[in-house]
Amino acid sequence: MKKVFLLALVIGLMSLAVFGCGNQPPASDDQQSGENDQAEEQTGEQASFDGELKIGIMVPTTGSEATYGKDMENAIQIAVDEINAEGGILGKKVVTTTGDAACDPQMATAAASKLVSSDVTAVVGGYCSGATLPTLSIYGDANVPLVIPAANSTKLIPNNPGNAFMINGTGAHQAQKATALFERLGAEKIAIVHQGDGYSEDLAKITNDVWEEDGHEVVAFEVVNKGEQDFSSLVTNVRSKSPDLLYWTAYYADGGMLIKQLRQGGYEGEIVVGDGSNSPKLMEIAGNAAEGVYVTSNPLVEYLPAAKKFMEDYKARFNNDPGPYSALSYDGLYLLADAIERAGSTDKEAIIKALAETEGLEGLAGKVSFTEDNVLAESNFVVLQAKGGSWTNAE
Amino acid sequence: MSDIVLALKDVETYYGKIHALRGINIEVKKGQIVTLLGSNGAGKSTTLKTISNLVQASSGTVEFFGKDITNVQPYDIVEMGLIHVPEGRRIFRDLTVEENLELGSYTLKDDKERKNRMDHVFEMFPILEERKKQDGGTLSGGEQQMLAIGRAMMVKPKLLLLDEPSMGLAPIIVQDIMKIIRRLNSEGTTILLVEQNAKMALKLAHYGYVLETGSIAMEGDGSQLREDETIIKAYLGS
Amino acid sequence: MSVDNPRAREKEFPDVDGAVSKQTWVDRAYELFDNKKIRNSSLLGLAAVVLLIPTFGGNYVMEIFTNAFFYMVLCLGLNIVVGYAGLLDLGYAAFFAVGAYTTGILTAHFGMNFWLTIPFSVLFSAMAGIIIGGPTLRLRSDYLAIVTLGFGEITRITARNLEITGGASGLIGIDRPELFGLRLYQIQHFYYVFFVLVIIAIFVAVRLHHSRLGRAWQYIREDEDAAEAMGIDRVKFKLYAYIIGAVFGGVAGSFFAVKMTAISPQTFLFTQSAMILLAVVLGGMGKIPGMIVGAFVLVIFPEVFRAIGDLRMLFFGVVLLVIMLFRPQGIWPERRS
Amino acid sequence: MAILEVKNLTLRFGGLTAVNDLSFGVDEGSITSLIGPNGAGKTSAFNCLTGFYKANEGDIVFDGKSLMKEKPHKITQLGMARTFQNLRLFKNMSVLENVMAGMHCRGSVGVVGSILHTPKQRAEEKKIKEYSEYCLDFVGILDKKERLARNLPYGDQRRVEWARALATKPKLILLDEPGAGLNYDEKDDLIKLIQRIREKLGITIFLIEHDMGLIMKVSEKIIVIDYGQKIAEGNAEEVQNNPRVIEAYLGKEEEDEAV
Amino acid sequence: MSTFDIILQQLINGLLIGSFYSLVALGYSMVYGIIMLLNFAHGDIYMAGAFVAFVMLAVVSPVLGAGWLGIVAAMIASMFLVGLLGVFIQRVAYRPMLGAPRLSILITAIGVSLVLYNSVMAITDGEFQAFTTDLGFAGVDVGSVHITYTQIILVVATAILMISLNWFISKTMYGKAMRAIALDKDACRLMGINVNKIIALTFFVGSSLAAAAGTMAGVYYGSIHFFMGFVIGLKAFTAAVIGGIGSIPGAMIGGLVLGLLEAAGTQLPFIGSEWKDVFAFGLLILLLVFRPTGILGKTEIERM
Repeated sequence: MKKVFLLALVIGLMSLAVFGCGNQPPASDDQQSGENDQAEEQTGEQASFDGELKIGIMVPTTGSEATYGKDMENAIQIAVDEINAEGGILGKKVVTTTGDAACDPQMATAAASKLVSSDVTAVVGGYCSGATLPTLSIYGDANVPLVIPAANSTKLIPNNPGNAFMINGTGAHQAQKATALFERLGAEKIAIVHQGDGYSEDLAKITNDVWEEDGHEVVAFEVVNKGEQDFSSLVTNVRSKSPDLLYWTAYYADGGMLIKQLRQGGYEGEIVVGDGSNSPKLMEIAGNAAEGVYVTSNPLVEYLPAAKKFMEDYKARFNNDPGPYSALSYDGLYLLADAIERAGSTDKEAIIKALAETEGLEGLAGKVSFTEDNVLAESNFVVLQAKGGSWTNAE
Repeated sequence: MSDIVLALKDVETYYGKIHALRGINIEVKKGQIVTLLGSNGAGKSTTLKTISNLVQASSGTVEFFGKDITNVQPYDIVEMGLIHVPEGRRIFRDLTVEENLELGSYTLKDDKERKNRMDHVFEMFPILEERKKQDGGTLSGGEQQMLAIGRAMMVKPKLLLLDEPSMGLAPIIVQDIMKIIRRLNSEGTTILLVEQNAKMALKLAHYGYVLETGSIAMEGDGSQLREDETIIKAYLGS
Repeated sequence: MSVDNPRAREKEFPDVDGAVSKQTWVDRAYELFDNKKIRNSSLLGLAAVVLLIPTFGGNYVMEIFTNAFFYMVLCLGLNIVVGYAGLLDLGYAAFFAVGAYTTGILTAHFGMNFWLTIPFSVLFSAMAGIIIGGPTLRLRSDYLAIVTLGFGEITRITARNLEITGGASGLIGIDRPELFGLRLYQIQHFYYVFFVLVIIAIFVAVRLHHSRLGRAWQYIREDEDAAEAMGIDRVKFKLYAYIIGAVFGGVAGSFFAVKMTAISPQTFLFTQSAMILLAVVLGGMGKIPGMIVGAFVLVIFPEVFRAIGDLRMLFFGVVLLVIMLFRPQGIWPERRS
Repeated sequence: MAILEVKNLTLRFGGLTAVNDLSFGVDEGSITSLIGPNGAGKTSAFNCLTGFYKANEGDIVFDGKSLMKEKPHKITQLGMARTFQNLRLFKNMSVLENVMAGMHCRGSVGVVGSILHTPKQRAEEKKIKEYSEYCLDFVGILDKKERLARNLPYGDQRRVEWARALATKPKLILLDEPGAGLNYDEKDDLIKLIQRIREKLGITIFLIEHDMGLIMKVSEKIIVIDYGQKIAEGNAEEVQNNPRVIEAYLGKEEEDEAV
Repeated sequence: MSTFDIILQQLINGLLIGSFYSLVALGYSMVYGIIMLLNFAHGDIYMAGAFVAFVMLAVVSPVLGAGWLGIVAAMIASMFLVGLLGVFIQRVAYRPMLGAPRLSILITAIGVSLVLYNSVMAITDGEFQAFTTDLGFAGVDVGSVHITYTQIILVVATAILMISLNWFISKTMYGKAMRAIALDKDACRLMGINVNKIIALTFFVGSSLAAAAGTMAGVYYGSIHFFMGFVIGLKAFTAAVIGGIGSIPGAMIGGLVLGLLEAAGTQLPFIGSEWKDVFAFGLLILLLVFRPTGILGKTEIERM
């Protein structure tokens, strides 16, 4: 009897699994050399390639942040295919291999080691700041050039061994943009809420400092626990301090619920959310309550005139809208291609040097140049506002 | 139909590695009170547990009205009208007296009949009616024993297995319990009684078996055993 | 007896020992291991393979093995609490956090040499063991579960909220240690360091297991009342188990901190505690090879099945269920015949 | 001289009084028994003596020291060992390991010693092992020392329990129904063993027992209780002829019933 | 907001989240009471309840709309289906383990949790689902405190569920059998009670209640995701222990106490809301140390 039930269990689960697979975006062979090492066995179909150039992708492909990671991986794949169609980099065919960072420090270090030991020339990746941090030294030790398209905690800067380049605006950039917005909106007393993770806490703290330096007041600095659904007592607490504006620095899912509960609880001030929340899902979750919410966002594909073709390609190929970091990930690969071409070799040292010297490279998201810290020189943050269920440019 | 209610044929039972019953043969005839005597660990309670299938016999058969019930689930055995009042009474301490009784008739779907039976129990044990809203655990030992028997009566059992009903009770209460057992029997319930109080048991019993380390050492009519000095010896020593 | 003693009641219907009963080919294979000669030679062989792995395995393989070594130390530590003393602990990550943060804070904020921080790690994690164990060890095991869980959460949230622990981002830039003038930074360095750590942990665990202390734990686990009747102070020995288990976690945490160079509260979630416990039970509580197998499965499984992506944890769950149903005592249980 | 003195001991569970104002003494070097029918409160009284239950009233004086506030392990360390009615062996451990448990409270090696195997630790381990083997030899099952306790026949398991109690080096040993589940031959052995423990090791013995035959053979003094109260005290003959005892055991002869 | 308003508002907040905790805690407590199992998968059952209701709402909303009518229909469907899921889990994963070491059963429960959690993650691709309904923010105002009708209805619904459960447990034969099994399984067998059936029924009821809570949470918070059961699972477990695990009224009270404690924790002077969980867990530990059986748990015989 026991065995029959076990069998039933296993079959049930397997069917669940198959069903689950069916819902995933199609992952056909042509688009993804993917994480499996088959990539290495693939020989160039086009004889014109002179060997291969392996680029690592480090994004979360499992776990709670997997959606973003897959969007990034997809965007990079588009760039790879475009480049290969043009003859590759230095005449070499670009192949990719993915390491799953899972937004978890331990998983991320394993992924980074995996990429390093599979001899990648360079890596594009880094979504969660917390998981990206411990990988810096691994790439640093192997001297592998790393282009970080999403992770943007300022904590990354002092720990950069020199080989990592951040093409997303940092927390400091965003805080500047946000406080400027707050002033424009006439706010004086603000509340800041983060989610207790490295990224959102970093942004919250920087914003707090900038705002207070500017001579304003932060009346509430709060945190919610990830995975909790009920923020009502927080809402009451915030309301009792009657801020003019509330800044949510974390992600859309909890942001949506928070906005809903803020409005439900009678909060009437302005609401601004950070770039982790610039998802249409935010509005879906919060419903009408999201109306009028501002977001300080990294450049979204939808608002980038240069990205029109990318947008269409992406939709056609993945049957889905690109995610918030798709454009930057796409840019990241082009940035690498540009640097490698300029370096004229796949020598890592040379590539890093070339990356640092990048000057005004036009990407989908704007011009890329770096400061001394290998951080994007010019902020590319924009302000959007929720109107009628979608984001509109508010600048 | 024969008048044999219960028959154990060569029953062997193990408790893990302990060979608790070594080929037991017992017969209980309709309308009788049959008693099982024996010292601690002789296998009396195990015999009852084997009958109600709380413990599975490793070989041999248990027949109830000629039907083999060796492998019937305990709850189905109850529905057939065989009920076991375990040692230590095992009433539900945190349930009220009334609830305890109701659970006795768990297998009954008819609420009206349940009410009738409960009235019958209350008639027999007026003290239980007084305490029907009290938790079972607050009752005195004797009352708990009455509750345990009353709970069993809710099934209208054809055969009642009683495991040490006098255990830990004051002599005056033991006498009450005896009267109750006799009354139940006179109302037509066949009873298999395990008792430590040998004198009391043999006084009630039509027939008795003496168990010793898992096998039957002696058997006979109640009066016959009562006269037998060896029984007294077995209990009080030389 | 008319008095209802719940403890006595539990014993009355003896727990099914059957769970240990069936001897499968797996158990017979383990029996080979009881032979001293076979054991010693296979252990030597195993050690040789492990020592040689860096020469042919890449960074990735070494990383995975290092990770597995790390979990082995944690499992061996938790095994002292759960396997030896039979106490449930759902907050073991707390001890590991205490060690990691002690080293992190002392090196990052006070510039202390890594090796000097280890005694502090031991001290603080032992103190954590006393704080959590002292008042609670008299509780029933289920309540102990919730108390340890609560303690784990309190530790994590405290680490997240304090300034000195770096808040939610955690501590970053923990200095790499030096050993005999060699700066440990490459993965093969840590591979060997963690390997040595595992050997030490196994040594201590074995020694404890076969000592007066280890026997006392076993007596308490088998039958608390009988142990007490033999003059064994159960509260004291349970506390010892907690403290020693905590120290294992603390030391492992210290090494974790310098290996990762960055630690954050995220690493010390309840899930972490649950996973370590899972490895202990899966491997087979009380048995040292069981701990090694359990930790190894825990680390390797998700890596091997990386290809199935999101489904791998689902698959892991199914495999876990199947193992538990067929081998409720774990893969390599403490077994006697 | 009484090594154990129980004064007005009372134990209640909720509304039930399990032990009621019980007083008695156990003389040093004697074999004393506590008897009574099932449910009379013997085991409860025993559990009070050994610290497993906390008595509500009264006092227990052992070797000049009150035990009322002591925990079971402390009581054992003071020199009072016990066995259990329903065999509480460490079933999955070897016979020797079981007996070594008894020696535990006479050892002192701690964590560091255990890890480092200090000379002191090795000496102590040796001593523990030797004395445990002596105890096993004393009860006559030294040849089975490597076997798992659970795999022994019942009678041998009993012996393991005695050896384990002896290993605590007690002044007084409390046996809780030592004869339960034993056959006649085993009971005879038990009687001899009890006498040998007293003669050779000079240990006072206090037992509770059901089996009157056994009790009558070994006891110098018998205390009879029923409903938690003492109903008789004296030597075998006195007790055996005490009408209250007979009544408690066999039930009252009721001639007046008419139902 | 005046101090009074803040207190009133926090009371309402605590009550609402507390009633969710209570519903989930009931399942923990019932299962624990009856088979001494800490059913770690219970939080995931809650999550499954929300997802089933989400699907059901999509099914029924074309006919019944996404207002209360549709929601109630979806909730009842979810309670039934998830109840069956609970029975299935018990049958497949827990029942064969009876008699195994308790820790192994605990790990099995963690395994079930992993399976449920990851199945839903695979099916939803890890995405948050917006639980869209037609419910607005209309309500009544007391001072500056705004109480929406949704909140009122949810608290009332929880109360109804708990009262029904109480009725079921105390008045029906099945309920009485459940309590009896928790006390003495063998005696129950001797009463003719099919113990396995009643255990299955317990899982059904406990899972149904969790499903109801999951549905309500989905409706109220507007978003569901595969890990929504984790935190509430921990909290409800805590609530069950606070109340005295195994006790039905204890679970109800424990949930409310924890909810109110947390609300109070956010409003504590001097320390910020980031400490509220430390506050809640700290009090829990203190409670257990000084009253080890929870608020309504039974005290055992005193033992030294």
